[in-house]
Amino acid sequence: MVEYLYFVISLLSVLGGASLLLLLTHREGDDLYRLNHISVLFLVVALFAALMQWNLGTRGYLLEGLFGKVLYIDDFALLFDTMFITGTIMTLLINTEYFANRRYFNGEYFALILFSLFGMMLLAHSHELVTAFIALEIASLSVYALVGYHKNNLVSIEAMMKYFTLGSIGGILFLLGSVIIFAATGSTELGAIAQYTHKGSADLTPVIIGATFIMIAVMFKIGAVPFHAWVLDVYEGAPFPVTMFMASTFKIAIFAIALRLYIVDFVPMHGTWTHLLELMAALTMLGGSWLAITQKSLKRMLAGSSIVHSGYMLIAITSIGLGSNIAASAIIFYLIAYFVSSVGAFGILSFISATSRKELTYDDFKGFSERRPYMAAMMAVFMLSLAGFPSTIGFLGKFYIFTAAIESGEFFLAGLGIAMAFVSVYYYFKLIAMIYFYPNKEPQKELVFNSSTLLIILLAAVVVLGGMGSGLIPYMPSADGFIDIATAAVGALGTPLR
Amino acid sequence: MGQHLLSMIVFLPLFGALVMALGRSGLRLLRTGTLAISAVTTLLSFTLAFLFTADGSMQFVRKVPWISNYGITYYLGVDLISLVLLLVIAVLMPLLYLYMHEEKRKGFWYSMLLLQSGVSGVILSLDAILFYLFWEMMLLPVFLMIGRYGAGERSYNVMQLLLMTLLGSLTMLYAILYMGYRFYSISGHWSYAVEDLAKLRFESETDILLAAGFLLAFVIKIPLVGFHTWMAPAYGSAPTPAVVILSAVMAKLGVYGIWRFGFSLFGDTLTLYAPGIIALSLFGLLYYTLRAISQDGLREMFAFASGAHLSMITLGLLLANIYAWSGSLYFIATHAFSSAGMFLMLGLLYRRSGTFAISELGGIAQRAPKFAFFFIFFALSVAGLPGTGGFVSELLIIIGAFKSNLWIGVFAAMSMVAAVLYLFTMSRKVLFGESSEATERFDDLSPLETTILVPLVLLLLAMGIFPSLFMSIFDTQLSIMLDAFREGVA
Amino acid sequence: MLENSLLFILGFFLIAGALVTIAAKEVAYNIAGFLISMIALAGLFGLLDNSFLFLAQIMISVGAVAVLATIVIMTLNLRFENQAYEPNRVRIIIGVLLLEIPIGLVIYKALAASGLVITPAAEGYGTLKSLGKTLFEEWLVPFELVSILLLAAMIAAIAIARREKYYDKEEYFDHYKPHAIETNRTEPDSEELQ
Amino acid sequence: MNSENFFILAIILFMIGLAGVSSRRNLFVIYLGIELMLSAVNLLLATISRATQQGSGSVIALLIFALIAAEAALFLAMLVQLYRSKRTLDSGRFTHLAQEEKYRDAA
Repeated sequence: MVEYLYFVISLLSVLGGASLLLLLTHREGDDLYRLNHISVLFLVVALFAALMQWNLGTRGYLLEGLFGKVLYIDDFALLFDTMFITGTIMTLLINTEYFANRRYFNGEYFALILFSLFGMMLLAHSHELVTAFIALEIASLSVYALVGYHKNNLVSIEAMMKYFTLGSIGGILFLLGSVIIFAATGSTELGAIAQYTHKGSADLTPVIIGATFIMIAVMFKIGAVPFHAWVLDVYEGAPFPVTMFMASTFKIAIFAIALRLYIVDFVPMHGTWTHLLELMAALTMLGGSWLAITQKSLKRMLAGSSIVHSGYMLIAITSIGLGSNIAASAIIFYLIAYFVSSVGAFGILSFISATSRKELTYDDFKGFSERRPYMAAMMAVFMLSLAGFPSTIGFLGKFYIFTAAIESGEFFLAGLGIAMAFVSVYYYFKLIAMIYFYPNKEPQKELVFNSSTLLIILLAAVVVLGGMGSGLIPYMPSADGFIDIATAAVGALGTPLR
Repeated sequence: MGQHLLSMIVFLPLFGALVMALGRSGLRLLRTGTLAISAVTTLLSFTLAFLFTADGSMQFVRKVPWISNYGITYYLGVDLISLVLLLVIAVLMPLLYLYMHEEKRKGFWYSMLLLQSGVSGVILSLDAILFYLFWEMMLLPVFLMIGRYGAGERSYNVMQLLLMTLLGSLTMLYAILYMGYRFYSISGHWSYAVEDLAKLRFESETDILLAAGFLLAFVIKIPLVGFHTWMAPAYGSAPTPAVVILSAVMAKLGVYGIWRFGFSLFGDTLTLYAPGIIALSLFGLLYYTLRAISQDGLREMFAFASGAHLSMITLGLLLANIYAWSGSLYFIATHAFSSAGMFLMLGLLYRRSGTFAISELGGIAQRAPKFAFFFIFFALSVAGLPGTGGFVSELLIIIGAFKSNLWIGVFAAMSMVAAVLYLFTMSRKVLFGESSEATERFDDLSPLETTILVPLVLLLLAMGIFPSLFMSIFDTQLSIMLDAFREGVA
Repeated sequence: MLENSLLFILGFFLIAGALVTIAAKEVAYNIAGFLISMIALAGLFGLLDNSFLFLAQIMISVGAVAVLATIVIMTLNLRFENQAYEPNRVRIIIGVLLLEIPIGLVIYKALAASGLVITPAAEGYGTLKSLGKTLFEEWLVPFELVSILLLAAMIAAIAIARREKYYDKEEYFDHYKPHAIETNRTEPDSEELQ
Repeated sequence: MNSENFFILAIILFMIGLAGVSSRRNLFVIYLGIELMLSAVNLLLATISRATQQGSGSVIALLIFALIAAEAALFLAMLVQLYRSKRTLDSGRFTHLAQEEKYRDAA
């Protein structure tokens, strides 16, 4: 009993932090820096707690006697916890300057971020559909409000409107799917559903239909192509820290539940879904590439490209359905790779836009390499990683995904993925070209070392190290380390029947 | 020492660049440091050549696991072909750094160091993924050098170069991934080492597709005719050192790729489709020669001349007999030196006159006799006149061509004659006749510039006059490789 | 028989109310339709012997949500001129409904295949006591989470709806300042409404 | 009275809600449509609960009520803010994203 409390420290720490921040919010003259530090403090505690439990091989329901089979603890969830917390810490620390230069931020911002994080962590832990839905809604409602946080700016509130409306439909579809499955199996607990679906005797049509609704909701949330209408606008309209939070952390959260469901419970629907997923992956990559190519604003370009990255991950999901052994760990590795690179890229954008009010476009980066040579180099590294250039972590991510696709016989999708990687070179290298090809008249700015820049440097180092070093450089966590982590996490999901 | 030699050659420039960049070194330090680094790598390369024994095997092999879950290894090794290319780099890079002596833009120096690492890595790596890594890595500095320091429509031209080369390399990546997977499904463990992939046998259709995937990367890099649209614009807007590397080294890497991967992995398909590629090379020979004749810009002219010669090398490679192969390998080296020299001359010409247009030049010989001498020497060695290395290599390829087919030989010989003619005409127009506005004040070569050019001249002469020095080594090594290839096909 | 006729009547009101909710032009009618629909839904809950849900429906959907919506709309003082320009909306709605029929059929198929039939209710079904037992025995965590959800939503709503002391003039782009009213009529500034 | 009737009612209610959300431009009606869809799910849950004679369905429905309230709070707050900013609830009038003009000063 008591030792289980040990496992909820990270959850409780996040929740406690959120509540405390609520209390602190309305004091007169609230100091954003201090609130920021307080939230980071709680998050660091949570991160340590999560890391301590990593790789203990724990697998089991949390307080089953009291809570029932609702929350589950395994390495899969812990890995996602770690990523969410890290992503949130990055979001908070990298954007320190950004808060300071905008007057619309106040204490509730931190509380909402922490609530949202709490929802995401629950989502990774939940082993029951209704809990997952509520966790998803906790995360989503907070993020809706965060998107519209600059509420006196029409762009921001309009983005919130679009996201809220479409996101609600997505949520309701998830709920509807859960209810249909509940009707068919008599339970919403994932283990019971898995038992039902593996029994073999029952008519699985209702389960498949319910699962389809859930998967459509997932597609809604990750912005896969017929359901992508909101992505660009919302990313553009949201304040930079929120865009960063959504693109990196929130997107991964959806994959946490989607993977758990797809690998463990929805095995019978793999056959039904394969063709649909293939089509969707192809459409997502094509549509996302088209959107990304045609943008001028970098926020919108990154939003479009994030759709493309969802498309790559959909390829891997398809491969899981076709029985690939390596696809599941490939997708988790890709999530890590995408997470690191996109947090870095958004981090630099928000670092730059902290002191200017402009919408950042390609043209704004002309001469950037001379203004800020180190930032420019790191931006180039992140772009290379997103484009999948070798010696970065992004390349290995694509390598695993495409290898998995080839292993499962998805030759066309792998080819299309590589073709889209080729297209992505265009819009990522366009930025590198802007950074490096144009002279600059302004004087060079010194690189100041503060939390933002240090974290960005750290991320760049992870991108490069994760893409190369291994046995060559001793004592360095790197490419091998990441894929081992991913494999261990997937291994924790284990066989569907426990 | 032995097993780290290759790693040092590859990574010394890269680490040097990193250290100097992070240490925010000043221009002077950067210049001295770069020269020192290149001197050391050159020394190492020659040590390597000295220790090398030509018995047809891979030497100085270094193979350690890199990404062990997927069997990707850090796998370097050197055989005769890579050694020749390595020595070419070892000779050229210090000269280029000397040529860049006046260069004030730091990024240029860093890019060159990065480029040196990249090309050395491509030459030495024997693991397909590692090869791909370096293959892409060497593109990046070229991208920066042309896009940032180039002239004319630089960003458009460099984007064209980037996208076309990446198109090829991504098809290659797909082929590599597929072969790795096939190896895994047969043997149960992952490996991307060349000799492991060479064990694979595919159904003929798959084999053709895979071979096409690899070849696309290589023919775009060479470039064979039809895949050449990036070439002239990129050569036109690149700064001189970048052009030298593009034509003297990077284009050869396409040929090297066919040698290393094409012959060892897809022997059957390559034999089957050799006539097609030979025809393409012959057509390229004709096409590039005609285009070269009609150019007014010197850069473009020599870009096309270079294209013609690379078509010739490819031709020799695919004829696959001992003469043609020796000729090709020899040509790789001689063409590198002569085209490097020629493009350096063009760079010096541009420094003085500010133009590349033949029609705006003339009368240089009276004002700058030394310059004129070097200019005409390199032009002739590009044309392949007797006494220079180019002659020997072209002769060998033509002999090889005659051995396999009379008409191919005749055609190749004809193109050689045509090259001599148009290069003569060009030199006459540029060096003699009325001096023009651009050449009013034309200084002769400075001592430093002469120092840069003399080694190339000596090398070309040596290779032209004493080919037997090299040929004996080539013969043993290449006949071993040729036998292995024929065995593989049979 | 009585039950069936009740079902028919309640169902009619449910659907009719819902249709009015989404098709009516005036906001007042929308809300009225919504109310009718929700009350009918409460009746259906009662018909299903679920007294607890009946109460909850009346209290939350009718009592809280619909009233809150009404208050908000009245506070906003939404004028006819400021409402959406929507030509042919009935035609569009019917078209969309027709398009949705496949979805509906799929859902129906799934539910029908689950083979659930209504049998006479067991003793104590739907009472507060039995529900409370289930709630605290099996659904403790989701129930607690819902409280957190409500808390988060409350914070979010406050953050969005609260009027700031400043009204930032120079944030972002100048032409994105909350601008003047787009209708021809001069509206009272919303500050008066607060 | 059998479960299918209730299912049909719930599905029709759901479809009407979805139609409202996807075809209307008045944001208030869109909001009501979302509420209708959630209510339809509640009706499904109540029916399932009745048919299985178990409390679980009803409890889930209760949790959904809380969600309905939460969404109501946030959505109405957003409506207030939207109306403040542009004096309209017409979703078609909020078209400031993805417009080229705002890049003009950045170029």
